[in-house]
Amino acid sequence: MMILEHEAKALLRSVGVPVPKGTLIKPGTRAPRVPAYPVAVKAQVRSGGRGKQGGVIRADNAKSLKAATKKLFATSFGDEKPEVLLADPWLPIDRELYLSVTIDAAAEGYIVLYSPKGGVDIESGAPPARYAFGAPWKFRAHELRAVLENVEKDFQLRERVITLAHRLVETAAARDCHTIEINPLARLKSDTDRPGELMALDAKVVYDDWAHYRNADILAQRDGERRRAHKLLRASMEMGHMYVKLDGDIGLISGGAGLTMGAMDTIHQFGGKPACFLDASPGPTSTRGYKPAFALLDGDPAVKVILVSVFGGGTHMNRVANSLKANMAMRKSKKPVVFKLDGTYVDQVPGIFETFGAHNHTSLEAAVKEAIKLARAA
Amino acid sequence: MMILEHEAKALLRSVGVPVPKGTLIKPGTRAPRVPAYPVAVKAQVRSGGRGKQGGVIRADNAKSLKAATKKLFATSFGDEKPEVLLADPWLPIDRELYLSVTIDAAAEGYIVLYSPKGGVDIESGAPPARYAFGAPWKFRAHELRAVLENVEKDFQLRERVITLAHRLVETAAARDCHTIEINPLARLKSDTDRPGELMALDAKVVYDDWAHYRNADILAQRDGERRRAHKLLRASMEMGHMYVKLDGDIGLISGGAGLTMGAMDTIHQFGGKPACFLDASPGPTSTRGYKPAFALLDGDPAVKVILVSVFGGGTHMNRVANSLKANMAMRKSKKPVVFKLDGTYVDQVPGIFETFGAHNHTSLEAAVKEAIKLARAA
Amino acid sequence: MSILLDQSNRVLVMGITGNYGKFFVTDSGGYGTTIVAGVSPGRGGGNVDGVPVFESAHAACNATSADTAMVFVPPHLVRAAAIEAIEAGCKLVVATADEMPVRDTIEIRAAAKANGARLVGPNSPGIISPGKAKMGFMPSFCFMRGPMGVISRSGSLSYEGSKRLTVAGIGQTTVIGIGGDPIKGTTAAEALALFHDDPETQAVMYLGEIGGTEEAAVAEYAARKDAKPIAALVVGKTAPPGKKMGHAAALVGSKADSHSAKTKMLARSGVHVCKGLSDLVPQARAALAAG
Amino acid sequence: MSILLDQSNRVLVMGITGNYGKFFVTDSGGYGTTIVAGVSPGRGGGNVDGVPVFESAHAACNATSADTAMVFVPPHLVRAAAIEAIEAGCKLVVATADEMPVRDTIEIRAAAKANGARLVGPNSPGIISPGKAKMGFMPSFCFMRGPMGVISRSGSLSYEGSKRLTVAGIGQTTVIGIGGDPIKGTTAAEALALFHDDPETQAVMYLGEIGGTEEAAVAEYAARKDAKPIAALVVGKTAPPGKKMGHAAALVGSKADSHSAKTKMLARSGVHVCKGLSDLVPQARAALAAG
Repeated sequence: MMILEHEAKALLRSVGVPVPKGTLIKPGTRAPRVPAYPVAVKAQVRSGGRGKQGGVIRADNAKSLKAATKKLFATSFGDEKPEVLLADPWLPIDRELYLSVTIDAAAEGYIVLYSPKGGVDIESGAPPARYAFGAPWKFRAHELRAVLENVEKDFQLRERVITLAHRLVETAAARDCHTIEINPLARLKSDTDRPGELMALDAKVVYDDWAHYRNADILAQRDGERRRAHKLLRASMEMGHMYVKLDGDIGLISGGAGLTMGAMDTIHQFGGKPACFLDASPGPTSTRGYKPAFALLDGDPAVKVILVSVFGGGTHMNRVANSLKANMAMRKSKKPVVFKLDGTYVDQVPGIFETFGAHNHTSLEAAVKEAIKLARAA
Repeated sequence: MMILEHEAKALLRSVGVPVPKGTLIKPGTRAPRVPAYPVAVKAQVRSGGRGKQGGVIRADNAKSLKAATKKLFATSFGDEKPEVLLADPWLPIDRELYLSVTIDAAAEGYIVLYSPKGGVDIESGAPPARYAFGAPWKFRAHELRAVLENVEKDFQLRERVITLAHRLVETAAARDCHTIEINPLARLKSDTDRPGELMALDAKVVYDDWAHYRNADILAQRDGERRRAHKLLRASMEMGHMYVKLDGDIGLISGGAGLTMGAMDTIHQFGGKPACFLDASPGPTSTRGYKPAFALLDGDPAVKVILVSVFGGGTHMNRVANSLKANMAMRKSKKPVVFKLDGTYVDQVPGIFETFGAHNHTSLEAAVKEAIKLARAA
Repeated sequence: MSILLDQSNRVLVMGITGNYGKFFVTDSGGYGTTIVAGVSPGRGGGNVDGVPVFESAHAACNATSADTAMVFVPPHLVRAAAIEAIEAGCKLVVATADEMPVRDTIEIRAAAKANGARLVGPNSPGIISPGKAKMGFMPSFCFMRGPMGVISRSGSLSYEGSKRLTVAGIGQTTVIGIGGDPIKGTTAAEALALFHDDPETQAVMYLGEIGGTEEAAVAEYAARKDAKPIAALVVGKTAPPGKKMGHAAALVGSKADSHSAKTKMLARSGVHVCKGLSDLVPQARAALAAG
Repeated sequence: MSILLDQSNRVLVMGITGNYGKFFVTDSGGYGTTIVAGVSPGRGGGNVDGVPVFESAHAACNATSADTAMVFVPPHLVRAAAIEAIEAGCKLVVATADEMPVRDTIEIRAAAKANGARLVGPNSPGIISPGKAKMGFMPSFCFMRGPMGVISRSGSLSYEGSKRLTVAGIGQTTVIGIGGDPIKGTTAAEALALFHDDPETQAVMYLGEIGGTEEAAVAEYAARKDAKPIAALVVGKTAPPGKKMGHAAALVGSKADSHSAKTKMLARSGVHVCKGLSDLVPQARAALAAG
């Protein structure tokens, strides 16, 4: 999960990485105050590309700060409105660099990425230099130095970058981050009080959701995510289901990310539109398991029909069928439901389905066609 | 540096280790409140042996909590008064264990210590089981299991201890702790809401002072230490000097921990009493270097005479002598000063000393005897 | 032939006394997998359906010459169990668990590398060599022995895909679930290298997703002159950018991660790209015919 | 003979262009140390007093066959420089810096172990084999060649102690500063083992402190039947318990750490225990006479 810029900067500050001394501005602040001008007022949102969407405004005085505050709180970035703003001092910058630590499949672990030209257009420039080392304790300053030798000619700056990169690697490992990205990493001008120092002007941290049991920050972020979520979605999240809202009308309850996407694509192939990605793998054999998934889709007026598509290995289909039976009995919604179950003990499914008048499709294509037909009829 | 129990518990909580939900009581609180009784009211001090000194009081109601608060804030533990109290819920405990992670020279790194019998008398019982593994990434659950096999017979508890030990090892490494000790580590009774869970009822964390640049907590602790220190001592601490007050009258300014102790012992051997351990190694060749050391000892009424004993390698004695000359010229105090400089370029010292009428002893014994004589005469 | 797994693997079950462990002994043992030992600290000396239980992987490997481990412990304990098995001498370790922190996988991979072992998973259905042995809970009826290697990033998709192949009469040498996590014990590139060296595998079906760099590795292999024919299905055509689709790795973060970029890249390298699940069998046939 | 260091060591200076590095080239080079190369990233190609400067330890070792490294970089960079030297092939690395986080030392030791190298320090004066070579800033006039090995936890105490020996006519094979940190590159036990195997060392003077477990290792060695005679001074008799006396390791945390416990333990093992600095020479003589 991605955390907000000001949270990411707090993490960096806690491990000794210089970040600007910013001021948080809460919603409803009528007369925001900062210690000095100019400042960069920055919308705190999790979606990327904020800079290009006008999410950063320079304010030179109290009046422009007030205007920027009002404007940013009124703006949506992707599907997100800022919860808070960060007003950072506008610092005199000598150079903008790019530095990140992230995980990489081919590296079997962590990599460091560095570009001597950072900033908003990092993606359009030359790809950053890449140092792969895998396990965090295998990071070697001299190996990174060799990678950067022809990339960053300013050797004093290079040494600072190497030291900082090591810090980020240790932090990513210690705090279970998938990514720590600093862009821009800025070198302060020589006439500042810390000439030549590297400072993180922006920071992006992506936590590893699954490390919640050993990192209270991650747990708190997850709780925050759930708190912000709609009540019906929250129940589904608490089951460990993964949900992404889409703009169609066929509500999809599926198991396993790959097959869920496969079913979404199949719906699309036959001219329908999926209303969601909903991987309801955890807990599907207990009655409780599917309950929040049905509640969520039944409660969504955009959903016209529900397609349950599950292919189970360790998940036994007889138990899934029984769970579905219980759920159908509890449901108040009249939205039609189409089933396509397959996998271990699927031979027992027809017998169970018969007891509540349901039909189990044996092919995904048939189930999808049926769902599309029902959606159009609704 | 050791941090307070409630700070140590906050660190443990941040990495997912269960700790009681305690309440902090600040000095001056007239009517302290806790969510429920009974509670253990605990003086937050850095010195050990608090339990045996009456630093933990059980309170069963508001009245006894108020009395305990008053009493603990009025008590000194070693040379420390509690800055704050921690009132922890008094939990129903099944067993008390001991678990710690610390560094160990023979292990070339970290070790885990475990005893199935924790509590205040841990030192008097059988020595804890010891698992040495060195580098933090070399911790192996199965190796610790083998060490604990004959020590902890309850294998379900053992597995919990192994998982917790790994967490502590990773935390010690990630947060630069010399020691994380949980004593007692308590197993909650089966009639609690978390039966069998292991909880840290007390916690001791010793940070690595030198990791301040990569751990903002350590930096804050160091700043706190300095803030709490007397003004004169603070200046000395800011120079990086290390000072321990002793109960004698011979103020010792020395360089290097070993020779400083050697000089202290020599003073004692000849019947004198050192007033301090003061290792003034950092910065001795600049005039600024010794200034706070002289200010500190000149300002201490217990100090009757100052003995400067330095043996320099990389520290050049001609420069030290010049620095001392400048300091002697600046001093207002009339306390006598005895010198014993030796080391690189010591041959230039007599010439420099001659310019301000100082004498450089060539033997530590002679210098010590002179200092004792002057102290007795003062 | 097959890759990594057949009846000759001597399998140790880490966490054999749990529900998954017990079911595995019945299910995979019944399928033909040679299960020789289990580990469950504190429960050594007993047995599960005749399979002896030991206190440690070391003791188990010493006593039974186990060389392969299946890990069934809760996600936060997988790292410890997998590394224990590797250091006890197991050369193949399969971890199906999801919800594992990536750093743990990185540490297991490091231990595997140091000991010349291989990890498959996590967040994976495991691996099956149809008609020989399986390490995982895949529904056996979906698979049959044959000439096609299958690599899948997703469990349920590997069942659906393999069943379609099986129903169409196309059997599999081995079906390997490389898992949906961003760091994999075995990557697509590594699985391809194994299939490349397996004489019985005539073509490979790759079941991929949006996000990550596995598909680039598949394209790279397919572009080799000596490559075996590859068919591929990439799911997630309808996934919106910037959203994690269940798997941590299934996220379109940049243009290269998208469905269209991946399928174009694969097609350019000569891969038989499926238009969707319905197109899987025709492309598999085309790949086999090209062999 | 001597231990670890003589003129045959080919020394690489990590951080040669700093003030310490430059002074070292003059001072230790003048003493007899064979300094063959230096490293200073960004300044390769130059030289310091004729010693060539390289971009990396790898390049330096390749070009000059350096086998020993002296590290002069700020405390937070010692880990990187020391590990670089070790992985470039240096078998002895001396780090004198204090203020180093213990975890960094642990990581250097792990790298040394993996590469068959040895670290001396940190927070140490270094090592000198009088009349041959020195790695550190010790005042040369305090030392002379002779039969006594010296091990010290403290820099200035090693100067004071060695000078007393030298003035009394007792020379030293090698004086090694093992450092005041809780984790040492070379422990007292390891240094003793080296002196034990050095035919020229007839007896060892150990300069210890309160706190830590080094003195227990000295007692353990001294109790061996084949041990060379040991004299020892333990400072800190007048240090209060529970206070760190400068060195992180010099803290009386339990009874075993105290001066009285340590001196009793050493005496029981047959060590010639000095009553104080003034007693150092007599005990050194006694140890040599016992040899």
